Amino acid sequence: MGRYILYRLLSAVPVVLGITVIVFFIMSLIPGDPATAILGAYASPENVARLNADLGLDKPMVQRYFIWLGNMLTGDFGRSFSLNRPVLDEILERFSATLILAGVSLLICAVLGIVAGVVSAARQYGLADKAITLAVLVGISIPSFFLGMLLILIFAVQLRWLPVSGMYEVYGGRTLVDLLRHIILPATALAAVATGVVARLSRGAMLEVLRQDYIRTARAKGVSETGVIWRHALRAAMVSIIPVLGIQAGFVLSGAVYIEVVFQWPGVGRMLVDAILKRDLLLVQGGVTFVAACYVLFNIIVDVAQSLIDPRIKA
Amino acid sequence: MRLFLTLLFRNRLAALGAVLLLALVLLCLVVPLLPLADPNVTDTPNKFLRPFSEGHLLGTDHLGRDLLSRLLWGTRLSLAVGVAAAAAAAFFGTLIGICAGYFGGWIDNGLMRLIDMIMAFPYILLALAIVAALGPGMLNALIAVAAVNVPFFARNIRGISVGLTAREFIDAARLSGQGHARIIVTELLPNVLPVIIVAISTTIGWMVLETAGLSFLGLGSQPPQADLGSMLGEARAALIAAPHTLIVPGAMIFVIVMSINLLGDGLRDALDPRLRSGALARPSPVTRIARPAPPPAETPARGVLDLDGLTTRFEVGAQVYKAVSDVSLTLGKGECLGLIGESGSGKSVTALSVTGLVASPPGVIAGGAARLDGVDLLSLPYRDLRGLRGRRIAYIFQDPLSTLHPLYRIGDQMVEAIRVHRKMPLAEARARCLDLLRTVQIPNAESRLSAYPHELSGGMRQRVGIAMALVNDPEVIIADEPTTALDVTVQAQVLALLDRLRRERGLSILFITHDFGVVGQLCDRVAVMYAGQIVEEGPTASILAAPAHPYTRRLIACVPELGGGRRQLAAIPGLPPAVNRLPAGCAFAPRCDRARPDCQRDPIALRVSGPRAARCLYPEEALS
Amino acid sequence: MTTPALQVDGLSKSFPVGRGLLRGATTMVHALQPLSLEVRPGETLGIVGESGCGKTTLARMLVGLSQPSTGTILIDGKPLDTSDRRVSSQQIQYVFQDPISSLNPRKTIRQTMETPLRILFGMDAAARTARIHEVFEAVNLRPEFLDRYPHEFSGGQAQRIGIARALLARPKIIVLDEPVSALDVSVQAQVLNLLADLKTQYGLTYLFISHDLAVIEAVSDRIAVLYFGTLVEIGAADRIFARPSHPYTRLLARSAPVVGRPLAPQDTAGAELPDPLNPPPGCAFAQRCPKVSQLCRTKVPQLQETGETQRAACHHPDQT
Amino acid sequence: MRPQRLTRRAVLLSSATALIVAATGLRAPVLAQTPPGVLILGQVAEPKTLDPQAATAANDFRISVNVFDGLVRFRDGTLEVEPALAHSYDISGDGKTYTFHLREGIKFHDGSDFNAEAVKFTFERMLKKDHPYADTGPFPLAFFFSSVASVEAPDALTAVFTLTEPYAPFLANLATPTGYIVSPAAVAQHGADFGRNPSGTGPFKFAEWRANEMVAIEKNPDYWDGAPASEAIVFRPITDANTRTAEMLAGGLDIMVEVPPVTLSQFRNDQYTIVEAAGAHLWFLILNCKDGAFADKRVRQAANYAVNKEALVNNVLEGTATVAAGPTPAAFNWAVNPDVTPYPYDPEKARALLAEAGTPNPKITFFVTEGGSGMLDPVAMGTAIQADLAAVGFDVTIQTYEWNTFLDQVNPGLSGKADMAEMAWMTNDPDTLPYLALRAEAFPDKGGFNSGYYANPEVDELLNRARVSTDQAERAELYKKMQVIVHDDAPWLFVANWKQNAVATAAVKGLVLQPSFLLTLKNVSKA
Repeated sequence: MGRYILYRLLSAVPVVLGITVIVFFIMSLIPGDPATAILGAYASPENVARLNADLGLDKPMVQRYFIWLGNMLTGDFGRSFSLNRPVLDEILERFSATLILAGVSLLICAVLGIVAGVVSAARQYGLADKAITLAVLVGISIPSFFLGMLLILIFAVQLRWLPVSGMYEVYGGRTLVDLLRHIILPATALAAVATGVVARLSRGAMLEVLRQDYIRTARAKGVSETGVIWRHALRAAMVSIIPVLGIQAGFVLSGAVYIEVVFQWPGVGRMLVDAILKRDLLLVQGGVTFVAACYVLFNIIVDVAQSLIDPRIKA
Repeated sequence: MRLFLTLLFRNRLAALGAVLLLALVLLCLVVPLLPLADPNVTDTPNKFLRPFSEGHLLGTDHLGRDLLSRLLWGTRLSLAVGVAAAAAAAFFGTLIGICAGYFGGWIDNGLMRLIDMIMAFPYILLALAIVAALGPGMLNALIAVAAVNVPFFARNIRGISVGLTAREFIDAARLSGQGHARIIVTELLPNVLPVIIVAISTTIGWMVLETAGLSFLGLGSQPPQADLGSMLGEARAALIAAPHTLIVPGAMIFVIVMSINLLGDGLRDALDPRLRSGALARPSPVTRIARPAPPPAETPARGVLDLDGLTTRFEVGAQVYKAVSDVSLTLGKGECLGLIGESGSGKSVTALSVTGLVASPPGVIAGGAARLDGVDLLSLPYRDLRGLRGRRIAYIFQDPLSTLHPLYRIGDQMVEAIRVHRKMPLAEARARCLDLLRTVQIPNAESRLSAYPHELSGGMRQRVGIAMALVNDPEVIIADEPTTALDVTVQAQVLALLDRLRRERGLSILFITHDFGVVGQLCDRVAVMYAGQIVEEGPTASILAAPAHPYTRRLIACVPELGGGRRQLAAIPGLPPAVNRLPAGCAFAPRCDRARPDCQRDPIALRVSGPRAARCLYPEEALS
Repeated sequence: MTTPALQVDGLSKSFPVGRGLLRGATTMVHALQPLSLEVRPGETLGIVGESGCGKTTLARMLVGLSQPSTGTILIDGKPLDTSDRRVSSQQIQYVFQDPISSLNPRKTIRQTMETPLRILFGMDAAARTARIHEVFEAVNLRPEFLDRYPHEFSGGQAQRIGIARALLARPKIIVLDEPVSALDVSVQAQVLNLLADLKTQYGLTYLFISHDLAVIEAVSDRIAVLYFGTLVEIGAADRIFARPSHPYTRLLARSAPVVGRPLAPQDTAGAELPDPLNPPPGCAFAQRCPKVSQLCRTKVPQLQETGETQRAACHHPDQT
Repeated sequence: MRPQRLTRRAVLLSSATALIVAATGLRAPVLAQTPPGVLILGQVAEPKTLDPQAATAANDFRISVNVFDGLVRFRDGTLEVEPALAHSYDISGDGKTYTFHLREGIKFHDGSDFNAEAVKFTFERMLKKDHPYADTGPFPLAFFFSSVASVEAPDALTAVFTLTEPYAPFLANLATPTGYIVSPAAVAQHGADFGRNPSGTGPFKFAEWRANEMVAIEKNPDYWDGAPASEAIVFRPITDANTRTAEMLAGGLDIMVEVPPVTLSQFRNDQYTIVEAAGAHLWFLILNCKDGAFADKRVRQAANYAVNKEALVNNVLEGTATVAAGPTPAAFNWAVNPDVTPYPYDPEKARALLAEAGTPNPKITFFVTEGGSGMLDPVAMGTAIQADLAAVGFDVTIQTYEWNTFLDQVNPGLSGKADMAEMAWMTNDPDTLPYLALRAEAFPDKGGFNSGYYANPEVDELLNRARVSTDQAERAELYKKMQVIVHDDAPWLFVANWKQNAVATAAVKGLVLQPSFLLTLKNVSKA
């Protein structure tokens, strides 16, 4: 197992490196440069050239990439010119915020989605199934940013139950309760689509599994229906649900961009949008590398979880 | 095609989706002809008019433009872009996926690593970067959205292509001289196409959402052109002051995506062959029982297990498959009764019907009784029936690889079989299981307890299956083709084991098989099934020596027997009848060389004569 | 002596397993040990063995669906060149085990049947139709079946279609890979009889692969027994099971269920095959063999004459 | 079955706990009022740096203006300069030497003394490449002071600036954050991170910066100009205007700046006060005078007549702007020519001019940005302008660009790409905008911002003379003449002067906005 994880980690390295190359390439295609972004209306070609030289951006792209790569391998992600601070500091701070948001959303989506899917399958064509199917349909059909705005309008502005934005109160302790109050709305908005997808898939996977011979064996042994569904069928269905959770993790990480904008969540997604708009190459580069590494890591975790739950998969 | 549409519209929600979507598409097509206000004419003094204002059915936006007109034009554009993006993503994704799946090896590896990279890149950022590089505009947004969705198609299609490539018809195509390109296009693609269609139909909605997202971030259509996303984005600032400008496009996106999703689900289901047979319905814990006249719940017992006119059907749509018709059998204490027949003869369904294990839907027990010591199992409440399953009647199934739970250890599965019926300390239960594994001659039984089914060989798995059936000391064991999947040397061992166990423990075994050799070696009595009915029954030796029913005789004759040497076999012409179209009278008559006209007239009764019985008007030899 | 219709010399197949990178050198698994045999024109050679014995691997190499690791295949004394299907398809053809799976579910039977005629022989439409009708008649199928899809057929009918497809190119040799194991017994007899008729009619040579001893005995002239990728015994069909030389053949013959023979375990040591990743140094059957000696555990036995027509790979064969 | 079941239960249990905790939180009395004496202010973005020389954005200035002081400052409510850290100053006759006499006894927040060496340090750090702390930059707006040849500190309380040539806007530039004085000791201590640990002489001391959450500054009780009214101010960055509005409505903010025009109506009640101030801002369209339809002056004038600017400022901008008359914003009251009035909305006249020019339906490519400093609501405005122009016969195609790309397209010149582009400038001297964007010497290829290639030798002459004059009356006269000519030549389509706005809860007292766009909060308090 340890060897397998090491193998997977090593083979993830070229993927992450490849991504950094792609980012570098795409960013170099984007018109505009950081100097323009900094200077704003004062960005005459002359001022821009001067500032670019100050920023060390007058070197050829390939050379800059290797400088960046070399520095990154020693843990130096460079300094963001749009934020005027080390990229790594900024990313580490923001990344935890994104991970908390994405993590809670993923938890909601996993727990709620799977339970809904299982109940739906167990009560196929029953009232619960229809209600869940409908809710799922609404969940996957509504744009997350739209849902987010509606949630703010209803629960924060009208009802004043929950705060509008941010992660903690500006004043006062950064308590868990405070965090939870702030995270409910954005996590709900972010989890909606993923929960729907997971619920649909879980339902399908359960129905598929419930037709299997070993379920008949369980029944022939006299196992109760609860045992059949939650112990025998769900365990087997997890084999096809877990990879989808992995894919949804990617979507949730990505979708966090909208939600972070709408809810002013101090996460890495919003930072990256700003960074792209400001041509802050080093920040984009560092941020995407982190997000990609996180995604790759999560997929490794998914695969390991998969092999733990399914002994047939050799790890 | 008709079947397809029927299936599609049988699903009412899918029909609703299709109708909604069709209405939207039609509406979009006729938009230029409708008497709508110009969507781009501003009238700033009349901005944010509420819905149902004069001249503006849905009100106006922040520049006083007519919302209804913008909504319809916007829907038109958004839908078109969604469809185009889905098509583009499908095309490139399929290309990559099929190539990776078909060629495998390093091509597969390389392509999939590339796809991994794209997937690890947060898709919104990728889209954002693409649009930033190409400049804003609907076309570029389309390219970006299509690009980030290529991996979805590529991965899906690759998975299916890998499976298809391993199928024998691809080998056959290679043997017929087709090149790679031709195989991909003419052999693989037609089989992948339904999947692509389903994937497209389920992703269009997603594409509409994503394009809207990009437009929402200001990277979509160019003003003043309306699309749903940019309408949302423009209205965002007015969320509080004039929510209708936001809700109108938001609701439209919702309706579009929902109707596409509904239709997509419907399409997926209609294209899934398993659904036609209702195979994706959840099987209930007990077979549905619909006996017009329930038999008495308890009668004096003839044997341990008495089947009394048992009738089981499969109802698929309007078709009724009479899998088991009026089967009566008696299994005596300590007896081994063989139930023999070809596939589709109803022997397995008979076995499963005994404790209501036939999957339902589509299975229905339509008549008869299955009595254990005189008590009708099918009249029992579910709790009581469950209490009997595995405790007094245990099953051994055909393929232990699929009938043992693949994800639980052998020991755990055996322990569970004990502990669902009685409280027993874990250690004691494990000890008992270990004991049984030794009884069925599993070497290293201790370590096998913590093995997973796939780690054992076929023979070992079937021994586990037997041990598991024995954990609660059942009175009756129903063995459903327990050796069919095994190699011949292993089969011999398992049969010997079963024979020994039944003699040592006084088990009553209902042994289902298609092999006369096996029956001849193991069973005291045998019943032969054909088209859901018992056609002959009696002591094994006597039947093998002198079969009464022509089917029995000819079945025995057409099976080659070892030591017979090289020879012409006495084949039975024709095929067994489909059980949803059973002929009147004898089901074997059309293939029978002794058939006379009256054979095909009325149902034929089982004629009992001493220990033997046969369902034939003109038996091979008169039963004594 | 006539040139053998098919001659196989030292044919073997091995493939690497395990992921490279961290696992160091990859291990080779030998699916088939070097094997030599001859099939005379017009003969039916039965190949029998249990699952994992390498019989399908052998078949796939013979028709060029996979490349041998070592060894040569000669047909009528000429090396088989499967890269030119125009030639090789007229030499050797293949009938698949699963008749339905070997037909493309989205193509009509006509489309499936026409492909090889068009691609390999460039026949025009009329010639193709004529040829297809001809073979359909030979396998007792009605021409109207041509426009149906595979799922509309029963297993027996589909297997007739598979046989018809193999006949299209007028091959001399047909490799039949478990052609009846997916069929019910009553249908199985029909197909076996059809195969026998076709053989006489077209002067075919069969390589008939099966796990069913009775079936193989009923159709074959000679029978080769495979165990764990090795040819352990070969001999005349009417003698090999009656008087086996190799203990494994004996075990097989005794295990087949025969009415009236009492049930008794033939070997109690467990019927496990050796681990392919860790093959035993000597005879693969040693651990199950009642006659095992120290020699068997260390040295691989070679095929040797054990009777007039029989040869077995055993250090302690029974003479027939 | 054993361990796995346990973990699954554990997961279920923990998630259930989480939900319960969440639900409890939900029921807790919500939305603590902001603490007394502390003002919470909704900003438009996370500040980039609080180093006044390194900052470029108005958003950053809103904080640094309260932490730092300049030698001079703009008098309350005007764009006229008055002494600040210098109690007085002298200008040499040739306009090339400025001598500042500094106040005594002022200390930076870090405890070090404010003196002439600090002034010298501040400017040399920004201007001299070989300065030991030059690497704490970059200093993008250093060109404001490019005419400074040297800064000398003859004694602790005297600072002397020598310019290479007379430069009229020099004093005004000193009053902007780029000219604020930083603590040399703090720069030495923090180096490049000075921007996150600023130390100045202002009414508030920097207290804390939680990235992406807030920047807090607290009262400097020893402030030389009297202690501020509030204990502390917290700046919350809320990028999304909509979220900012929602937060204000939900009670999470005391003050919010840059209120989106469409949401203003939500605040027009007695719970809130809306403050506004006309600023030195001009929102205009650059017209391409070199090639295309706008090379013809009549077509440019026609466009000016065709656009209903009243409707734009009142309806699209909800009254947050006034109609612009010419190239100089009204906020420069001393330099504005009252005789220059906005082009009236006159579609007929526009059509007539187009007909006269022989191009009744000119094809126009219109660059629109999606946002950007001072651009107000550029897409809505662009769309409305497009509709107005279309109404008189122009055939306008909009191309939108995100701000940086937009600048990258527009600043190098419109030739060959577009006929018209949105632009907005916020300046603090009437010299800046026309000098940088209307002279022939300021064509893009010469390092200027005259992206529409307007060239009028008379205008060039007037601007050159105004720049070197140190007599405000003379300068005013020159600018007024320039305005008449530029108004008639119409190289731009003059649209609006923004009145910046802010909303505060009714409890907030003393909030005043300045035409300089600098948000001084010293006298603001919360009841």
